Amino acid sequence: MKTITVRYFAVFREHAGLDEETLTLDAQSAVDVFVATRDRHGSAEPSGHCKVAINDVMADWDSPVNDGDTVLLFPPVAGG
Amino acid sequence: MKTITVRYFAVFREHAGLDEETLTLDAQSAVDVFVATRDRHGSAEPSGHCKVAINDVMADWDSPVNDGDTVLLFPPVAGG
Amino acid sequence: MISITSDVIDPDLLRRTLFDPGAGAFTSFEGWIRNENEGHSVLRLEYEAYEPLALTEGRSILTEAQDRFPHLHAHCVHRIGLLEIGECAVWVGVSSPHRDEAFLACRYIIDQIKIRLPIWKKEHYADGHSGWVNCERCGSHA
Amino acid sequence: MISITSDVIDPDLLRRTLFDPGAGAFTSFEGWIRNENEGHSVLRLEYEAYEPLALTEGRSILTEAQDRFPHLHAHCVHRIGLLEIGECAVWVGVSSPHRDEAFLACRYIIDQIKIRLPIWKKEHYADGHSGWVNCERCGSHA
Repeated sequence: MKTITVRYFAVFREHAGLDEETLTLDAQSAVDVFVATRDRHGSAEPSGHCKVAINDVMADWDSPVNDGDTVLLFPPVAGG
Repeated sequence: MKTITVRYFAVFREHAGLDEETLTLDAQSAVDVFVATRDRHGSAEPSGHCKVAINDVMADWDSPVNDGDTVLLFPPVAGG
Repeated sequence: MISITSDVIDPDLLRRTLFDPGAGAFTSFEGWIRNENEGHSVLRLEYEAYEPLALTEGRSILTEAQDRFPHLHAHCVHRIGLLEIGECAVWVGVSSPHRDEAFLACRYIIDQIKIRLPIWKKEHYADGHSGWVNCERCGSHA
Repeated sequence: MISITSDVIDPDLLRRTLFDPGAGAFTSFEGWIRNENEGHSVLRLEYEAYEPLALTEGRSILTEAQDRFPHLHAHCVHRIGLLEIGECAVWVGVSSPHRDEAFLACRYIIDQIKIRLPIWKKEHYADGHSGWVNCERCGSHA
């Protein structure tokens, strides 16, 4: 089990009802964190259109997560 | 023979040494006026890259010219 | 250079930062808040950015453009916060010796900004509802 | 709208004429006087236009763009007279609901303006010589 801080943005923050939380998870990669928080907060967004960063660096869904990491979950972006 | 007023622009004006002149020519179409003035003022510019207007309306080189017309001779344009 | 700001964007000030005696062409793009999206009447928009990564990603995009088009100067500013109809949400400007590269680079930068920067917008509708806008590639094109 | 002027071009004033609550995209092009052309060091440029036909032809170009891209607003101003390095010789701005049309229309307008308007420029070089610039299609691209 790993202690992961998860940060939510935009619609994910509204679904979660909070900016961030620290979870203890059995997660190997970023997508495991995504799925665990989706189940937890009832979001239906597929990961395909979303992005993820680990410790403020853009990452892939199969990037490994380590104990103590901060995982940032970005819903589909819409700048401009 | 037709009386044609010819107006020169940019490099054509410099070649002719004047803004406009009224000539009596045996000209059927705009290109005849072009060739006559080119011979007269020693310009070497081919008509292909140039444009012509008759009485302030853009015309083709084979557009007919009539007695009393004003023919405007435009060297290659370079706006912008 | 890229920046994120909650202040009104000043295009005239920004274009001056791109002056260069060797530049013959300047192009700019501005994204304006419009009063309609996909059939909904929009009153205003709310932009949110995750600034640290929006800036990192924005700098990467500008560097990519400059690698592709030599002698290019490029600058981008993105608004955040609450914006009213007609306001400028994003400004992209480039200058370069010739216009081919200026148009291509400006288009490249705004396209990449819209799909890569962690920025989100929430539309507030005339009917009282509001909704987060999906990304470009998922649906509507702005 | 198109105009020919010997006054300094004010881009900020011009872009405001294109505001429209339904416009989500704005693009502009500016042609700046640069200090070099085909290996020659340029000090300044002198523009000459035959205004009656430059305006007629310019209006035709803007109408063609608006016919092709609905909901387009477009505006163009061309300077004449003596211009120094860095000055804006031509400004083209368009606004439209989406950016695809804005980029395409802006590019269409400046391309057509450069090849169709009866406007000529004379370069004054650092070596004291001067010369009329040949049209785009005949040689150099600006």
